[in-house]
Amino acid sequence: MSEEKHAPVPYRTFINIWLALIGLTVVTVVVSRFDLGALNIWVALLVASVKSSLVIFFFMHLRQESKLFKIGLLVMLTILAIFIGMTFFDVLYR
Amino acid sequence: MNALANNPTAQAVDNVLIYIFGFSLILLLGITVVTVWLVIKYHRSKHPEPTSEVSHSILLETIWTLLPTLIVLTMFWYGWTNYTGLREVPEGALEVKATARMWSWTFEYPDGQRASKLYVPVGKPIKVQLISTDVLHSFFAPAFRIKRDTVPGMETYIWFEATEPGSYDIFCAEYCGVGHADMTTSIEALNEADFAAWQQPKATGGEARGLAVMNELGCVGCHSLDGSEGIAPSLFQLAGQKRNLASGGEITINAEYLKRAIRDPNAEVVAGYDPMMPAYDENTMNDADLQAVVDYLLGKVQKPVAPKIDARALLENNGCIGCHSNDGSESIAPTFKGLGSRQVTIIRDNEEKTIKVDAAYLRQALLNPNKELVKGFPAIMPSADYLSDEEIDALVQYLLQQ
Amino acid sequence: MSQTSTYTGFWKESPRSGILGWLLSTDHKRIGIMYLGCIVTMFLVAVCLGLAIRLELIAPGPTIMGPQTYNATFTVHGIIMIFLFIIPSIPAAFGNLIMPIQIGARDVSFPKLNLLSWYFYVIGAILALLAIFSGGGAPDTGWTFYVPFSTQTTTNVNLAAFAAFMLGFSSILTGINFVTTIHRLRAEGMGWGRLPLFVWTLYATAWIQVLATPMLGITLVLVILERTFGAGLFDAARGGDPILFQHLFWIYSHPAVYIMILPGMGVISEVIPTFARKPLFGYWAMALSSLAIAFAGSLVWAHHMYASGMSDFAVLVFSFLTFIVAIPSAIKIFNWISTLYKGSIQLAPPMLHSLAFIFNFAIGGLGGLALGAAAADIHLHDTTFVVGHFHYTMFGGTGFAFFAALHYWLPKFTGRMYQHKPALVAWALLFVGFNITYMSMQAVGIQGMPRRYYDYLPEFTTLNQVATFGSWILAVGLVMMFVNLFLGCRAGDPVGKNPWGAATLEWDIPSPPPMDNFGPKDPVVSKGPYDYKGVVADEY
Amino acid sequence: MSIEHRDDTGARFGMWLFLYTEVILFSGLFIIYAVSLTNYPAEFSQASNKLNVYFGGANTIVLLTSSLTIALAISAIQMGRKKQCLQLCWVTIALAIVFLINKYFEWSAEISHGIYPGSEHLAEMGAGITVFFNLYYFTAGLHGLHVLIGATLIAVVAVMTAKDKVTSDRYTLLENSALYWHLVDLVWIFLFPLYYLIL
Repeated sequence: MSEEKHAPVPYRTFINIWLALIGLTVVTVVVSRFDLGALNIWVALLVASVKSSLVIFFFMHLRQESKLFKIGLLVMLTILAIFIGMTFFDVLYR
Repeated sequence: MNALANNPTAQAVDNVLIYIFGFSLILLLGITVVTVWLVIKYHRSKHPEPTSEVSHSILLETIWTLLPTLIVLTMFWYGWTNYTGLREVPEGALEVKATARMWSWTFEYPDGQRASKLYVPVGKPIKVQLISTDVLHSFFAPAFRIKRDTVPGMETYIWFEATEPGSYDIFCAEYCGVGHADMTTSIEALNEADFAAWQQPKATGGEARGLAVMNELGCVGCHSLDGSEGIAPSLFQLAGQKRNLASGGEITINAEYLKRAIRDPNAEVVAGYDPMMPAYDENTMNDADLQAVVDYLLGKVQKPVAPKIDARALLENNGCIGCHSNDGSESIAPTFKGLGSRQVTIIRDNEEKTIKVDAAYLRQALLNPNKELVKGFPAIMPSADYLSDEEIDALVQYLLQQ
Repeated sequence: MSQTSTYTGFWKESPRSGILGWLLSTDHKRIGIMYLGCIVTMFLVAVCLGLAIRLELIAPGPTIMGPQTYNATFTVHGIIMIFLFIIPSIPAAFGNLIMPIQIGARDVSFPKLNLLSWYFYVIGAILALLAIFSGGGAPDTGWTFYVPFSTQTTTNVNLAAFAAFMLGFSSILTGINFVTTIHRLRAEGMGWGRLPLFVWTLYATAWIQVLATPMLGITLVLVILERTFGAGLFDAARGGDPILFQHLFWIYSHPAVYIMILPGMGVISEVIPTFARKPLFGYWAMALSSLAIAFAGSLVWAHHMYASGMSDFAVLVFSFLTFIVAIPSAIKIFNWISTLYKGSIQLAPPMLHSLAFIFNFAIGGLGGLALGAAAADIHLHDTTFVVGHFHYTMFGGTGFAFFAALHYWLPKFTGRMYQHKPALVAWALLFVGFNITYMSMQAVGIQGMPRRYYDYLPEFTTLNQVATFGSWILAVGLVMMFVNLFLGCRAGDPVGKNPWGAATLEWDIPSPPPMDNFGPKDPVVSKGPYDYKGVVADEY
Repeated sequence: MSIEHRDDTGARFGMWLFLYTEVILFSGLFIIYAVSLTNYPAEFSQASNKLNVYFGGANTIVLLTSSLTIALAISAIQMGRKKQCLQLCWVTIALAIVFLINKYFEWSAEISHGIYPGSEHLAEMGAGITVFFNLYYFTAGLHGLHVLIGATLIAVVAVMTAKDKVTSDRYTLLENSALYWHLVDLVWIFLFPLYYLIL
C-alpha cells in the first residue's frame, strides 16, 4: 500500500489553466451566436469536454494520481456513455 | 390458454417458447443429473480425500463458453425473427381503435361503432391501435400470445387474426391500480355472417342508449347495476337516494349530481370510496349520451315501459315454468330462483367458463339458448326469438331480480 | 453453555460497553451484526406479507382482503424485499462481517462512513414502514413506481420513494467503502490472484452500487417532484415521456439484480470448494466472469420493456445483449459443478443450500432465456411467469445463498454450532416448498395469468392453490431454520477456529473473532484461498 | 496499529468514487435533456433564448474563478502557507455566495415572468418549452444545492485549517472538499452551454 504525496502545483500553472478556461468560455459563447444547425450542440459539448478535462487533470490533480484513478474515471465515463447512448436505441427509432 | 392451431401470432410465439423451453429442460436435466451423480460418487463417506487437484482446464472452459454462446445466439435469432412477425401487420387488416382507461376498454370501429368487447370477423387480420387516456395499461390476449402496453400520449398497436370463432380473454397486463384485475374483456370472433349482422346499426331507444353508453365506456366494470357493492358505489335504484359525501355533508341523488359525478367525479365522492374514477369529458361522452345515461340511472326511461308487460305472466304463458322452477328445485333446467346473483359454469367454445349471470347472458340464453349451455343441462330449450324486444327486455329485468 | 472458555471475542471487547457500544461502534463486525439483525427482521416482515398475498390468491374473488389492501401488500412486500432485504443482505451484512477479515484487514477503509450507511439503512427502513401507516395509505404502485400511475395515486408514494432514496444512499456508501477497502487494505501477500471469490463478487457488486444506484435516486426524486410540483417530466401532456421513466428506472434496477445475485454467487464459490475439499475450478474464469456480469449487467436494462411501446430496434439490440449476459452465468454454474469432480463431498447444511442454489438458479437463469427472446417475452411479460422467474433467481438464488451464508459463517461469529439434523429438515422443507410455490406460478403465467392480479379467472384456480400450499411448506421451513439457528447461536456447542476445514483467512482466527481481528501482528498471506493442503477441520 | 489507520490515497479514491455517483445522479437529468432535445429541437432553442446569457456567462466566470482559488488553496497548504490558504478558501466561499445571489436574481426575474414549474403561463407555451424550463429548474436547482453543500464543506475545512487540524502534512480533507467543489464546477461547465446557448 503506497502513499502518494503530490508535489505542490505551482500557482503559475493553475492561473494559466484558468485563463484557458475563461478563453474557452468566450469561444463557446461566440460560436453559439452562429447558426450551425445541429452542429451547434456538438461544438458546445466538445468545448465543454475540453474545459472539463482541464479541470479534471489539473485542478483536480488527476495528472498526478495513480493509474487506478484514471481507470476508475474511464470506467465511469464508459458506463455514462452507455446509459445515455443506449437510451437512444429506443428514442431515435421509435 | 386455449390451443389455437395455425394461428399466425400464437404459432410464432409458441415455436420460440418450445424451442427455448426444450433446450432449457435438457440443460437443467443435465446439470441436475451430473450434480447428483457427483455428490453420490464422491461423498466423503466413500471418498475421504480428494483425488484431483485440477484447478482449471482451458479446453473444457472454452468448450463450455462457446457452446452455450452458440445455443443462446440461435435462441436470440429465433426470438427476434418471430418477434418481427408480431410487429408486421398483414395487408388489408381491419383497423380497430382500442381506448384503455381505468378500468375498462372501448373498441371503436372504422364506421364509428363502439363496443366494450372486441368483435372481429374470423379469418381477417385485425390491427388494434392502442390508446390510453390515463395511465399505462397493456392489451394482453393470451390465446393469441400478443401483448402491448397502452401509453398515454402515444399510439401503439398489435395485430392478430382469429382463425376460428369463439370468445378469447383480454387482460390488462400492466398494473394500473385498484381495478387492474377487473380490467378484462374479450375478443369475440364471429363468422363473417354473424359479424356482418353485428355490424348492422341497432335501433336503440332511450333506455338502451343509456345502458349501451355505460357498457361501451365500461362503467359497469366498477359500478354494479344490481345493488352489489364493489370498488365503486352500485347504480341500482339511485333516484332520490341520499348519500354521505367523503368531504362531509349529504346529497340527494338527482340529475345534476349525476352529471357532476360523471364530468368531475372526484369532486364529490361518496363516503367510503376512493377518489379514483376517471373524468368523462365531452369527447368521451357527449351531452346527449350524458343525458341518456342520467335518464337511465334515474329510471326515467324505464318506468313507463316496465309496467306494460307482466313478465311473470309471460313466463307462465310461454311454458317456461315447466322446466325452470321458481322455488329453487332443479330438474332438467336451472331454477330461476336467485338467478340475478348467481355464478354459473357454462360451456363456451367447448371450454368451461364461470360467469356471473347478467343481462347480456340472459338475453342470449333466451334468444339462442343452446349456444352457451349451463354445465350439466341438456341442449333442449327452444329459442324465445318470437318475443318482441320489449318483452325480452322485461323478462331479463324480471329474471335478474329473482 | 460454554464449558471450555468464556471467550466472547468482539461481542464483549469494545471501548464502549452496553447498547452504545453497538450503536456508536465503527467496528465492521458489529456493524455487520447490526445489519444482519435488521435484515432478518425485515425479511420476516416481508415473508408475512408474501404469505398474505398467496393466501388472498387461494381462490378467485376476494378472500382475506380488499383489492386496495392487496395492491398495497404486494407493493410493500416488493419494496421491503428488494431495498431492505436482498440488496443489503449479503453485501452489507456478510460483506461487512467477512470481507475485511478475508483480505487480512482490520476494518474497512471508512469505518465511520460504514456506520453512517447503517444509519441511513435504519432511517430508510423506518420511513418505509411509516409510509405504510401514514398519509394517504400504503403505497400501491408496485415496487417499480411506474409513471403515470405513481404520479396520480393518492397513496403515500412520496414517503416510500424517499425511503428508497435513503436506502440507495446507504447502498452507495457501502459500495464506496468496499471498493476502496479492497484496493487499499489487502494484507501483505494478498494479491488479486489470492482474493477469495466472495471478495471478487463483492468488488464487482460495489462498483455497480456506486455507478448505478444514483440513477434510481434521481428518478425517484423526479417522481416526488412530479407529485409535488406537477413537473411533468414524464407526463406526455406536458412534453414528457412515460417510457423514459422506465429507461431510467431499469438503468438502475437491472444492474441492481446483479447487486442482488453476485454476492450470492460469491458465497456459493466459498462453500462448494470447502465442502468438496478441492480448489475452486477455474478461479480466473470465476473472478473475471463476476466483473463481466457486472459490466454486461449495465447493458441490458431495456429487456424489461419489450412490450412497453419501445422501438423495435431497441428490442433487437437489448435482446441480443441479454443473451450475451447469460454466458458468464452459465460458466459459473459449470465451474461449480466441476469443482465437485473427484472431490470429497460433505453434505453439511451450507453445502445443501449451495446445491439448492445451483438448481434454483439454473431454473431461474433458463427461464430468463425465454424472457430474453423477443417473441417469447411478448407472451410471458407481466405474467406470473415473470414473478416466478425472479423469485427463482432472487429467492431460490440469493435467498438460498443467504441461508448458506448463515449456516456457514454464523458459527464463526457466535462461536457456537447449531443442530445439524433440524437444519437438514428445514433445508428439505425450504427446497420443496420453494419449488412447489414458484414452479406453479411460472406454469400459471405461461397459461396467461397476468401478475399483480387480485382476482383471476376460474381456470387459473388449481395452480394458484398449489402455489399457496407450497408457500405454507416454505413458511414452516423458514420458521424451523431460524429457530434452529437462533437456538444454536444462543446455546449451541462451542466450535473451534475452523469447524469446516476451510482455507480462507477468517478461519485462521478465533471464533468469534477478536475486536482487532488478527491480534497484534498483521497477517501475511502465503497461500491461495482454496489451498486445503494441511488444513484440518476442528471437531465440534 | 490503530484500527483507524491513515490512508490519504484511499481517502481521495473514496472521494472520487463519490464524485462518480454525483455525476451519474446528474446524468439522469442529462438523459432526459438529451431525449427532450431530440423530440423538441425548435422549442428548446426558443426557450433557451428566454434565458439571460449574461447571467449564465457571469456565473460561469464566477465558478471557474472559484475553482481556481480552491485549487490554489491546496498548493498553498502544501507549501505551508496557512494564511494564504485560508484567504483563498474564503474567496472561494465568497464566490459561491456571489453565484447564489446571481442565481437568485435570475430566478426571480424568470418567476416574475410566470416561468416556473407548474405555472399556467408555462403550460400555455406548449409541451417542448415546458419540458425545457422544468428541466432547467431541476438541474440548476440540484446544482445550486451542490453549490450550497460545497461552500459549507469548504467553510468547515477552513475553520479546521485555522485551528491547525488541517496542516501542510495532513490536508486530505481540504483536497476532498476541493474535489467536490470542482465537481460543482464541472456540472456547470456542461449546464451552461446546454441551457443558455442552444440556438
